[in-house]
Amino acid sequence: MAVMNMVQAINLALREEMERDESVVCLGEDVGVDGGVFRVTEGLFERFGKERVIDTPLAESSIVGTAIGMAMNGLRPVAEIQFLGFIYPAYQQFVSHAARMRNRTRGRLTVPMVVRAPYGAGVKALEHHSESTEAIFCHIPGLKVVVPATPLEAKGLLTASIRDPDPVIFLEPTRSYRLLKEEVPEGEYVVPLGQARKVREGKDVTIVGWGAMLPIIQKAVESLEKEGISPEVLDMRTLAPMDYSSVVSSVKRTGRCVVVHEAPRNLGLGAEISARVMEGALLSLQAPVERVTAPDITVPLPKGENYYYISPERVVNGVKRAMSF
Amino acid sequence: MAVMNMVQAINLALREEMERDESVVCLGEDVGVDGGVFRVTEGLFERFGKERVIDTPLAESSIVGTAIGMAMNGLRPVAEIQFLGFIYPAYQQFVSHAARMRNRTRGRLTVPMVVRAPYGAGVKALEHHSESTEAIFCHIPGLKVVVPATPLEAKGLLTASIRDPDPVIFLEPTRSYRLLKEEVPEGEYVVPLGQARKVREGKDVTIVGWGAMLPIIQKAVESLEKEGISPEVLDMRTLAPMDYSSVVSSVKRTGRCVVVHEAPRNLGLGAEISARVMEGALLSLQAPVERVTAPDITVPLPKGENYYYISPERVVNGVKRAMSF
Amino acid sequence: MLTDDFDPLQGKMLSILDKDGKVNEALEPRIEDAKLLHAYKTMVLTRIADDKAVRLQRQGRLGAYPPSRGQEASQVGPALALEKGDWLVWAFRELGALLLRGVPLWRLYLYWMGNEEGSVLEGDVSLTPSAVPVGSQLPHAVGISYAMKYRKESNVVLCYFGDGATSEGDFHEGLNFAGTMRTPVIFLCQNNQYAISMPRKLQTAAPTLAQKACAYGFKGIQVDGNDLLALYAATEEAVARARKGEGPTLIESFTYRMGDHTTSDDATKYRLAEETAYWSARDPISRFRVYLERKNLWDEKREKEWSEEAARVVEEEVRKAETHAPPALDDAFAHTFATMPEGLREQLEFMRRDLPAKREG
Amino acid sequence: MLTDDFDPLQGKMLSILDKDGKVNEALEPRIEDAKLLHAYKTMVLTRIADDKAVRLQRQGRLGAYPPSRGQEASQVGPALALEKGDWLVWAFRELGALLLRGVPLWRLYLYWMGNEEGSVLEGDVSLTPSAVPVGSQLPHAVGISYAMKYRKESNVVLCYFGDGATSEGDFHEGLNFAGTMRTPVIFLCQNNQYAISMPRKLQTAAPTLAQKACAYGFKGIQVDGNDLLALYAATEEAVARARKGEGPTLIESFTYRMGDHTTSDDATKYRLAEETAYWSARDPISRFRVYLERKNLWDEKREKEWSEEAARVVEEEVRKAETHAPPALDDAFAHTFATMPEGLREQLEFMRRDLPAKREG
Ligand SMILES: Cc1ncc(C[n+]2csc(CCOP(=O)(O)OP(=O)(O)O)c2C)c(N)n1
Ligand SMILES: Cc1ncc(C[n+]2csc(CCOP(=O)(O)OP(=O)(O)O)c2C)c(N)n1
Ligand SMILES: [Mg+2]
Ligand SMILES: [Mg+2]
Repeated sequence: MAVMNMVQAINLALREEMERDESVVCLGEDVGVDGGVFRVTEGLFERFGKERVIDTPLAESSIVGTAIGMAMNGLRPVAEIQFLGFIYPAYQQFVSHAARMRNRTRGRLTVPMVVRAPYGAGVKALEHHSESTEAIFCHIPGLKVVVPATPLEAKGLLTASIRDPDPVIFLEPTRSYRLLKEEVPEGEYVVPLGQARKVREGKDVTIVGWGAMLPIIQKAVESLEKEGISPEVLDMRTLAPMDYSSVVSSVKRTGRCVVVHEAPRNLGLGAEISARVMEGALLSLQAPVERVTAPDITVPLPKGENYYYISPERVVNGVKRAMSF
Repeated sequence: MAVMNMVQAINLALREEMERDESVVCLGEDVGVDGGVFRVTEGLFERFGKERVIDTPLAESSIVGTAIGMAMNGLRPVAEIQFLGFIYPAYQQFVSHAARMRNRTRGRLTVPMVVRAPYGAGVKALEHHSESTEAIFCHIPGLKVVVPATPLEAKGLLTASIRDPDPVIFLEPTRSYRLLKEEVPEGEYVVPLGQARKVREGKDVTIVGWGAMLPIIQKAVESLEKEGISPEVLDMRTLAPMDYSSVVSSVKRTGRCVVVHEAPRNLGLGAEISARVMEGALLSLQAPVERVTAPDITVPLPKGENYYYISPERVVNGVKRAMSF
Repeated sequence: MLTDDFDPLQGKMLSILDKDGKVNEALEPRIEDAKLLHAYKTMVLTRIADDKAVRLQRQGRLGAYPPSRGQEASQVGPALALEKGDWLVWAFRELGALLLRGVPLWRLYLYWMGNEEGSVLEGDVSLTPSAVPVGSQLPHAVGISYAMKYRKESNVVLCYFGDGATSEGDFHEGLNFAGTMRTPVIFLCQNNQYAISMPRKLQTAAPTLAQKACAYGFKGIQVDGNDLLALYAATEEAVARARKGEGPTLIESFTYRMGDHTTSDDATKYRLAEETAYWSARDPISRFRVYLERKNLWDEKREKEWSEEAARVVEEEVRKAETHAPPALDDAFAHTFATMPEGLREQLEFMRRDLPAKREG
Repeated sequence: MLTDDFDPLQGKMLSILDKDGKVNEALEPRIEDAKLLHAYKTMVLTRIADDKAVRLQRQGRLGAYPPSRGQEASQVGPALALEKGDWLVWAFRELGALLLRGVPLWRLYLYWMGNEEGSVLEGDVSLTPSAVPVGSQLPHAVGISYAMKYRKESNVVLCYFGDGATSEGDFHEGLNFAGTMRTPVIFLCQNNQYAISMPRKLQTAAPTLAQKACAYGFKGIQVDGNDLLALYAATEEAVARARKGEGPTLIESFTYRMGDHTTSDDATKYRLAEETAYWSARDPISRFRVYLERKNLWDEKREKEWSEEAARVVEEEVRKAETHAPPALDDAFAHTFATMPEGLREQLEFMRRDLPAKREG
């Protein structure tokens, strides 16, 4: 088993799925000769050729629209959008087509497509390169949204996404791309979509997060533990359709819940999780669900990013508010 | 004072603002010669000419992008998107430009633009003509979202929106266009943005809605009253930035809250309202916030729309669940 | 090559059958008699079925409907050049093309009546659903054709859209992708002179839509859109090119929408009766009938028989659609994902209880 | 008209100053000496400032940065044809144009250092902020120019974008709107042969980008993008046309990006040294220097003086940027709306308490 970072794990999943299934093709801006701006598709062009690793013109709507057409006609495209902040031109293709092709054809035509995109703040990036707008996809019935937190998870979740019969938006936290290495198996390794992962058992409070929030939550947990607080940590990993029942049953035991995300607070996923927890566990709740999120402002440029992004301290503060309500 | 429906009231607001301020121009598909597919801009072309009432080519991204440019250079464009279901190609222009032009230029360039769009289900429309995707705009910092519930409200809110220094998405519930007539004053009538309207005082439960939900809630209230339940009703009317504090203070008195909307449940505005109520009034809550919403499915074609849209009965059921928790 | 002989940049338009049914023999495509008859009958059926839909809408028996009247050749002609296995990607005003491809009329009525079951199609139909968001289907056509090319199939995609669609970003992106990928796709623009109220000349300052192909490195041609032979000839050439791996073609079918945009529209608000009269004299069906009659393939008697037969078929299909069961609650949920997620199943069960009894079924 | 004499559909490209600085006198534009010198000095300053930015990035003193090297004429030449009150709409690789317009260099450095204050511009600057989402600024240019036309001003908009941008839907929609509205806008495509790793020839199958204008009913012209005189001449003609109310023009500036796409990129992964060498021999600055020297406007001594002066200015601007105060928490919230909504004010106050102390200010 090789030790690898998330970029390598994603690359491995792509390579193995392409080897396993001829109908898997990659497309996007700079995914071919260049190997992707984050090197995620490195080596695939050389291995599988330009018919299967397609450098496309610079046009997101058409990248996604073309992938939809490919998927309707028997391929399993894995499209890359260079950053989540550039996916918006393709939004119509997701909402009006990918999400409802199955429904509109009563199951005759389907869209087994994956659209990958790096996302999230904290890497000192340019404007528009730090967005966390997962909510705008999670709100649309018919779309699946997946975010891996570690290299191993990335491999298993991407493999499942490529094999999934429905459209999956696979968001890769740029901050985690090279943060951590771990053992990732070659060959079959699948993490089923739709199930949260219990990262850590605990009894005082349930901390819910995903993607790049997990290492931050981890740090927070370390200092919380020192103060005698025992948090349970859930990695949601599939953001839509979300495994709300795991959250609810955890909160029923702990009595407290803190959701951590980097998207703006208003209508971020924390809102829905909060609502579901109340609906499912009001009588167990000893404090309102705490939301540790970005404020409702545009992501600042790098020098101001500390005003925006989530730090372990802010998670600790949130947990303490929940504990002392 | 003339008695008019919502279409006429919007038309009046447009006409008066165009007369008051030469910088107000209208643009969009079929808004000129045709007077708009819902007749909302009727007569404006004849009155103000083709420089001010602009029939554009069929291209939503450019309609909104051009309006942004106009607004940056001194005009006050009021763009029409024919249905909310066709606004998605313009999504990038909203998120990456309209919402943050002020922030990105530190206040130097601003986007005092209004984008109007009919929206919502229940008028037996074709596919894609019944969407309620307000959440995808409310989630984005820097955008205002407004929905009028009655002709009078429409006049006052649209006037405020046109005069607002920031971008406003003005959603017009198609179901309410011709549902009801009421007296609407000619001349100055402004309803400030950002404030909920208390439609009805009550003591047992707070029902929160907007737009086309109001008449439905009204019907529900009538039958609830007969059963001795006294609901308070709030019309949120500005959906972003939303007047959450009015909801919280109402729920602090009533102890119960029911949110009604036509968007899918998951990450619809009900989620955020629910979360805010818990954050602000947990100790007053006698039941979880009830969400009476559409299910997480694509809006069905007209013969199936009863499976989707909100009926007074469903609102009554929601209130009763809240009352009997 | 027709695309060379009729360069839109030089103001040329391909026309084979003139408005009175006179054929330009030098350009006349070779089409077997049965196929000619099939095309004609389909055009007549299309008109009758279309008129019926409009009447049904007026009677409240069908929802908003976009009439095809006047565009029958523009719809049937190109589709006539397809083989089995070729895909048809359409917008929403292509009744003739769908009927030619064998889509059951009653399903279409059912769809326009607002019943989801109208979208059910049996068998291996190479057909997308309607694409109401204007222009959004073009990238799909590229992807579908890419898959053909990738698997080295010899099939092609015929993709319809309107003059209004040429203004959308997806038109541009789709054609540009197809040009660089050289996929087997034919872009068929039904320029019916209007996008709702917007006349073609205000839609773009370019003198023709066909010339837009020059931005994508392939050929475009403008064709008399009420001339089935011209449409067939241009499409056949484009199809042959595509099958040979020589990439896409843009065909502008210069036609006219005789009716309203949809039954919710009133075209008299934005166009003059004279204009409609001008086009009336250029009807695609009557001129093709003259052509068939001159070839001794058709006569008054057959005309009468077929119009009666078609009218009968249409009534039967209406009946089938109208007696179809209404959609069930489950069906509204069933096709959101391949497997219904737990949360959605809960919502379905909740809705079953929450809906007023009368509403289900 | 240059646009008639140099029709891209006939494979023609406008060139006035050849790679060795020899001028085609028949086409030489009349530009006053001071303006020529100003252009030259700005190009030199641009190069020095640009190289400095790259070095600063390597030293970790500045964030990811898109170098302009090689495109100085392509940036400065068109902007030279503008008057005060004309707007400049840009993408992100237009340092030369910004410096010519008088944007303080230290503000630009500050912006690339990731400080929001870098976006502050004093006075009545007719300038949009950078538009990172490729192609998205084109509709803005249309709207800005529409407002000019509406108010009957004689100003114009010059809108820059790259070869990659021509594939985006917004390019198409923007040009099409401008064509139908006939607004005073010049679309200036800096075709630097690459969009990150994507070579121009894979971006579109059209032989030139300039010919895409033919899809929108106005003229396009391809210009040697390393030839300041050609760029000036083509833009001047387009500006004059726009001021007269004759609508837009598309100019393709055929140039080359000598550096990496950004400092995060490694261009050697996708292009050959020979290619870069070929373009090196066509440097826009050195050939313009020869031209000035032949006109006796420039010499070795002045060159030395100006490069020293420019280097000094650049260091000073870097210092100004580096000593600028970091942004304050309040500033991150202040410009979300004209008036801060109550809820946002609460968040600001909350963040003030919630942020670890070291993080503020
Ligand atoms: C993206 C989008 N915008 C607006 C509409 C509303 N709309 C429906 S049809 C139509 C005009 C289409 O014109 P054209 O492409 O010429 O096709 P035609 O209706 O003439 O067949 C419009 C604006 C839509 N369906 N989709
Ligand atoms: C909509 C969008 N998609 C992708 C990107 C990522 N990206 C940044 S620059 C670039 C290439 C731009 O190429 P071109 O337009 O030729 O300009 P150049 O960089 O060559 O100056 C890409 C793909 C982006 N910024 N915006
Ligand atoms: Mg049309
Ligand atoms: Mg480039």
